[in-house]
Amino acid sequence: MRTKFRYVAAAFGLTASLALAGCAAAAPEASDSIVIDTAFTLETSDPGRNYVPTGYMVSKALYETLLDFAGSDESTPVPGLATFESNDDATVFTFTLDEGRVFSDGSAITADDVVFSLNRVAGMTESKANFLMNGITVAKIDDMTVELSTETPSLKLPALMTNPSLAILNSARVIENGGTTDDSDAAEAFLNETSAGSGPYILDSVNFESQVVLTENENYNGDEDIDFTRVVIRNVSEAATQKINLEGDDSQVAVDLSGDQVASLSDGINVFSTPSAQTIFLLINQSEEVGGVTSNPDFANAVRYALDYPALLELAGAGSEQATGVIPPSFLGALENGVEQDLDVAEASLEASGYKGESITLEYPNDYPVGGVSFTPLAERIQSQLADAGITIELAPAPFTTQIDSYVNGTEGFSIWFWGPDYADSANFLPFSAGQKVGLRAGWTAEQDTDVVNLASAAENATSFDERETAFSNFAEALQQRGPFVPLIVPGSNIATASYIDGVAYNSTWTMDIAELQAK
Amino acid sequence: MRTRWLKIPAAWITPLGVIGAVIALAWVGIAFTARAWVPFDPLSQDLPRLQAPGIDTLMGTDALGRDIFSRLMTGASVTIPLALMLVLMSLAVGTLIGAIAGYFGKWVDELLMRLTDLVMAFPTVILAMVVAAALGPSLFNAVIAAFVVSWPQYARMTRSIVLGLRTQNYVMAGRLMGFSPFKTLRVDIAPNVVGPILVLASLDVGTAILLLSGLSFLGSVLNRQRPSGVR
Amino acid sequence: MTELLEVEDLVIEYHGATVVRAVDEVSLTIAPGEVLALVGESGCGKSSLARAVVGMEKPRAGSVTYRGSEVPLLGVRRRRAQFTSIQMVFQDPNSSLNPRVRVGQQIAEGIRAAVERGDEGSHPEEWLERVGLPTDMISRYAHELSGGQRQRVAIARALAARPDLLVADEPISALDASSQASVADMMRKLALDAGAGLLFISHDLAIVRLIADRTVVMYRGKIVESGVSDLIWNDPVHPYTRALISAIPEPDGKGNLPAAPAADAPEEWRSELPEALDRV
Amino acid sequence: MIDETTPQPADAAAASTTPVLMVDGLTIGIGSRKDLKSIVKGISLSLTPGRIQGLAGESGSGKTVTSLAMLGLLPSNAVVGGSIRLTEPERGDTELVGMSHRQLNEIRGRRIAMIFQDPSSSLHPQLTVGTQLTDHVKRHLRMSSKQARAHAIELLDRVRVPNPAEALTRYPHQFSGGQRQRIAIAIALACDPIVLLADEPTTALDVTVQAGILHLLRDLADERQLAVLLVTHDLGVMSAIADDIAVMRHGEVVESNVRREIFANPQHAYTRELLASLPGAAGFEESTK
Amino acid sequence: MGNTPRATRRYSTSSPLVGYLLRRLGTSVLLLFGVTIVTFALANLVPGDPIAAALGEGAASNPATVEAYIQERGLDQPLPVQYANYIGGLFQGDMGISLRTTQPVADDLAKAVPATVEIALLAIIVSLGIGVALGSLAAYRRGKISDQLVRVFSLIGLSIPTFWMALVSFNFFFLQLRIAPGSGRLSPALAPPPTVTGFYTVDSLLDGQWVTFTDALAHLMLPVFVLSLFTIGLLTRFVRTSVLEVLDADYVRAGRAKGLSSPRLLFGYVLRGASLPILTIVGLAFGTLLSGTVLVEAVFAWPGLGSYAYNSATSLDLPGVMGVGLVVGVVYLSINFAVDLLYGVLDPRVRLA
Repeated sequence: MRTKFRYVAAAFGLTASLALAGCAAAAPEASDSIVIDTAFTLETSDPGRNYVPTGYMVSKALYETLLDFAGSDESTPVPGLATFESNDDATVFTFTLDEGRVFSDGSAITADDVVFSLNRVAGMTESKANFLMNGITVAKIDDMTVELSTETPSLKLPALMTNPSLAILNSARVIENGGTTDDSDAAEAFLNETSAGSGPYILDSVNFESQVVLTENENYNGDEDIDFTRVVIRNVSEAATQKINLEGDDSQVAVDLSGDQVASLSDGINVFSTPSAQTIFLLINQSEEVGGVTSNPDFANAVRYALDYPALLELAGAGSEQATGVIPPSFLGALENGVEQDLDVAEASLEASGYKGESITLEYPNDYPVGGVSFTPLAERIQSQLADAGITIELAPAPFTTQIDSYVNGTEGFSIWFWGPDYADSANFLPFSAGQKVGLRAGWTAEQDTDVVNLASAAENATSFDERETAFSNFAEALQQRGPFVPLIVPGSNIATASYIDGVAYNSTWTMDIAELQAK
Repeated sequence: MRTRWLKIPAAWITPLGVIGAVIALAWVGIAFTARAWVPFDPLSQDLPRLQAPGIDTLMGTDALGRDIFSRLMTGASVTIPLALMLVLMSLAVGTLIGAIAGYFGKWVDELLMRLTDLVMAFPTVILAMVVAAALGPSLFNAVIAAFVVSWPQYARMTRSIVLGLRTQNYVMAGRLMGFSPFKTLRVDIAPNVVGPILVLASLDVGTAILLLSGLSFLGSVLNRQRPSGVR
Repeated sequence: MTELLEVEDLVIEYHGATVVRAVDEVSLTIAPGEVLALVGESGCGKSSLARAVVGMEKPRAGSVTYRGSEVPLLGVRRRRAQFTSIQMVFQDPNSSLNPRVRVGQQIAEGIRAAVERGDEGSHPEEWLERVGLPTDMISRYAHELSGGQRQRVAIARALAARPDLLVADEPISALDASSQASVADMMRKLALDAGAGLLFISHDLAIVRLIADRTVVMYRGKIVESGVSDLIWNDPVHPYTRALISAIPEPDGKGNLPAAPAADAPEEWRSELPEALDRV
Repeated sequence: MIDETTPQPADAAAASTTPVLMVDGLTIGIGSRKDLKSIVKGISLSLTPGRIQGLAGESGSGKTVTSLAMLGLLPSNAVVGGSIRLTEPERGDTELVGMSHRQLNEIRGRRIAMIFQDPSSSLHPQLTVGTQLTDHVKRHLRMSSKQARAHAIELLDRVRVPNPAEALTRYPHQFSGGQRQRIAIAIALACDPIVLLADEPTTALDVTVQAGILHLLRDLADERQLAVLLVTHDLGVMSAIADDIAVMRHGEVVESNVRREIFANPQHAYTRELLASLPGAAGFEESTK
Repeated sequence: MGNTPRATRRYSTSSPLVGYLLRRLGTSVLLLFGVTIVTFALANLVPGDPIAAALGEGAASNPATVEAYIQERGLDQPLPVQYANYIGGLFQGDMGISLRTTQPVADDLAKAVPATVEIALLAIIVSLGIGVALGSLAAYRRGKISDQLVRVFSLIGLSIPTFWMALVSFNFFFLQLRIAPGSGRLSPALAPPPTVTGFYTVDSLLDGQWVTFTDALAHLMLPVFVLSLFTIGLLTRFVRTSVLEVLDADYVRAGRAKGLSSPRLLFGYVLRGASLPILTIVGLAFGTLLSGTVLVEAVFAWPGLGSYAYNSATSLDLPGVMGVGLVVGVVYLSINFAVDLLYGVLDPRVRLA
């Protein structure tokens, strides 16, 4: 009984102290530090192994790459640690390092570091970023010059070199800590503790489930002039929580707000809305076995013209745009205008397709919003729009992990999916071609449309910028007219910040460059 | 008088109990009639999106421009029967297992009770997730997931009641008169289990609705962390 | 005359953290039409013995024989018809009746058992009448009856099965004082009318001596004294029996305090006196 | 080893003095205001130091409720009328009906103590005997733990619980039924009350044990000049130790007199009926064997 | 022998306690084994390709990476072999590498479990305090207005959707009233204390960091509040029933007849008498708290077991799912065991040995 009393007393005591602690909890503030809330995807802070968004954001701040993009313009790579020249065939690229640049420990950046860093990624087959170096040979010319060569024309290579996975590491330190250029590399543990790069920040601490802390790199001698010397990147998986944290000034940047959430933000919050590089599209299978009536190209056309795109866009909110084609805006070859609803065309096409009112199943992953767009309302609206056009749709949602299986195996007749680039280059969209990876998922074989196959090949092998742009436009045009895909929405990327912060620029790979954040 | 256990015990007739019964009945009524009187077609997407509650739209509109009040009322006709179904399923399976375990005892009891222990030792979230992942997070699948975790409580309760009943004098008296095991279960045990189990079940309907909404919530509300690499 | 029931060297043990020997090598017999009383303090093993007689308790050793065949354990399985002529009345009237079944139906189950054994049928009303209850009680439920009425119904049910052996385990201790004696008396009469043997278990010697032909006194699992009831009551020889009888307060209004043993039970109560057994 | 029977003519136990507890026109109803069920319908009793007042009757006659009313232990939906007055030479009269909880707590256990029917349920199974014997002593008599413990050992010794010091550390289930009731009596007497209410104190016990408890009660009533209310349905018990007897039926006292008169010369039909139902009573034996 | 003691325990070893503990341990190990088998089977029954989901489009089209991935995790082995390997690893403390986080599952759990246990423990303590107080109040005033109010409150606690409550209270206490801190376990300006127990509050005290302690405690406040609402409702309801039952017991009446003070009667007699059923429900509630915190953890960005379980399950991260299954199983069994031991402490009648 006495024990009991003590127990209860302790409970009340704790409750009371909780309340007191709550009153005392005014988080210490420092104007030169900043907190970024984002839903983590973070597996490692070894840039060579990283392949996920939050990891890219971190790598981008800690390391530098040979080339870079300026602001949110992802059409043309600009010099980073190096400048480059290519031969006319677009097969040999010569990179010349800037003079005087140093790593965070003060040592100079040389061609050896570049060769080691790139070969390390090329050698680590277990790294998810390994494929970036497929078909690229690295050779040191002199201490400040490196030559990258490919078998076939590869105008996408400069864009590849902006990818933070191909960051330049301090080879001496990494080798010291187990780094090699093959599968025996054991430097990950070291790089999860310490950064070995030349970026404006160094790694202070990392916890893959909760937060990453970056501090200023005292030895940094690049172009960026950072305002915030301490950066905390926190894992806040709920966008609603990110919003409240930002409004309550517990954080200064929120990365994952949806269009609707941005619209209801309180005053004094800056919002930077840009179309992302994701494209949400409808897949209409061209294989009779898989899709039945959907395999008739007229059916795809009927769907294409039956949809009311602006009404769909309504669901995506700020920053989003109608997808004009499989290539999103800001990428080379993106089309100016998308498809417009034309119910007459839709009706005629539907008539021609032989559709007899049967119910068609629309599959989609329902636990996986893309750019703040949940697929369930989107699917419901598509269902309602197609119903108006005389097409009966039955919704069949499934979790992402389950749904992706049938998507990859090409067994979906009619589904909603999305595509984002692995690196900032339009070559990322060639898999939509007939006979290519995504094309095949829609049962679209090379034989079915040799024209498109040729267009894709022309874009792939172009050796000049202009030639390349035209080829991509033609490819996108062809897909818009007769491809088995109906691009719907390019969701917006909404980065919201405290009012005194500026310099937010969205990038499709690293989301934003932390070093560019400025205090007004 | 024949079905004595259906008579409402006087102890239940409290202000709270009456209010509860009225609310429960009202919801059942709504569930069956909502389609006839809700102000808007719950499926129509014609209203402006994300309206605040107002005169026209009592609870506002959702992201697709549908009237939330109409959807809520018609939604009851889906959720309430499903919750009832869940409770009935758990009740049927749990009671059967518990009665067998309690009545036959010995290794049968040991085996069945370890089985319920296994289910109870199993993390509910994981089970629900796995079922949802395997079958898709529809409300019906939530029922299946919830069923898997909710039958053991009935099994446990039934078992403890049956264990208690098994040694009751009237059960012994029946056996002394040559009742078959089936007759003992039917005459002496089952009617005395029904009462408490129904009370548990009636309390459980509310929990079931909450559990179902929680489970179907998980898929729709939470932003799952993206699997690596898919961007 | 062959014995109806023969209990021979019966041992019953309970195995828990320690082993408790509730009945320790007890032998007794009951003849048809005989009333045998089993008395003793609570915990002396009389209930265990009664339960073993009907097969509710598994003997550790020894045997219980009814009409020449071993009484089977009362398991989940259906009891063979030849043993449904053993019936029992329990101590607690509250758990003796099924709360969900009408009184009449419960008595009818007893009648059914008798019919299945080949005995003649009867009506529940008859039995209610015999135990002194109004016949309109057949449509009642147990919770509508008083404790005494419930116990009468339980007796009616057991008798309706036309038992040849009726085991009554403290059937009157839960009743009001004023009806204890009359119910005990009624049980004796009804059992004798049916020609059945009655094993009557009680801690109340005062009542037992009035209805039992023979009395068996148990102490700590053993029989310490047995024989004709009047003999034991008027001339007890075992120290325990003596203490038991002299501890009964006489309701004579004289203000005499009964003799009280010391706080601890004396060792001599455990002594075995051969001359105290089977007194005739 | 049987105690020498000391035929105690209870009548001579103590000179009858003035009553310490007077019950006058007590009525008790239980239920809601609209549906009040009358349990006790105006009874009067008086308890005198050194005397045992018996209260007999069937279950449901209202005798237990009467004893609970004296301590204010009835459920909150009970309505009590009439008067229960405690008279003490040095304190004067105290009316117990309608008394506040706080005031009642000063009376309970201190002036009026109670023992219940079944010691295995009236002792807290999770508390040691020592705790249950000392907690109210510390409160009422302002004793230190050490004093209370010594006092408790003394009490246990008095009620003849073996090894009192060791018994304090044990739990109720480690004692036999008779010893538990002795402990309960010790608890009741710990604060030296003037009135003891005993509600069927021996009903749950074996006869041999009952005899010992009866002796103890009688002795304590005499030596401490306790006014005892003995509630029982057992006329044998009543005959053994009660000095005065009141017979209750349906909430009313139908007959009240000194013991001898009740047994020898019952006035009320119900009393006669009760006596006739006794085994061994005249007229009973013929009908049986 | 009115009530015949049921012979249930059979062992007659020299020390019943040792025998009991051994048997208990045995069944626990078997149960855990069962949990792993069921988890493994279930997770493998789910259609879906964890490799495609984990690697992403780019890497999944790179055969070298896919091959290396499969090799490293032994995914090419037949399922029984994979299971055997897993169990083999378990005995060496190796719970495998999470497919999702690419970290050892044991390391992940070592961070996630204390985070959740810290909330759950505090929530259970708070709920116990409040639940016992309200439940006792309601029982003492059965049928009165205060009883009805308490019961309505408990019903509300039981029926409020946790996710909604979490968001609303976060918005209200943090954003509107400014008395609660933001999400997470600590303010971003503070560094976590050195890990000893994994509880930030305890670790910061051990390290003498008072500011970190108050900050950690402040961050616990809201999640604990939200989580407690349900358990308070549950406990209140239960305490009320148990206390009502005990209030009718003879020993409480006897305590009252002794003139004990009300607190003494409540704490010493009534609550002690009701402690066993309350203990049982507290054990159950604690188990639920541990595995049922996913929604609260999501809202408060709490890196705990609930989020970990959710993310593992939705990304078909088999080692992660297995790890969570094991941990929850172990916790469930330990709680059951602790409850049984406490039974012995609270009730001398069931005390063993």
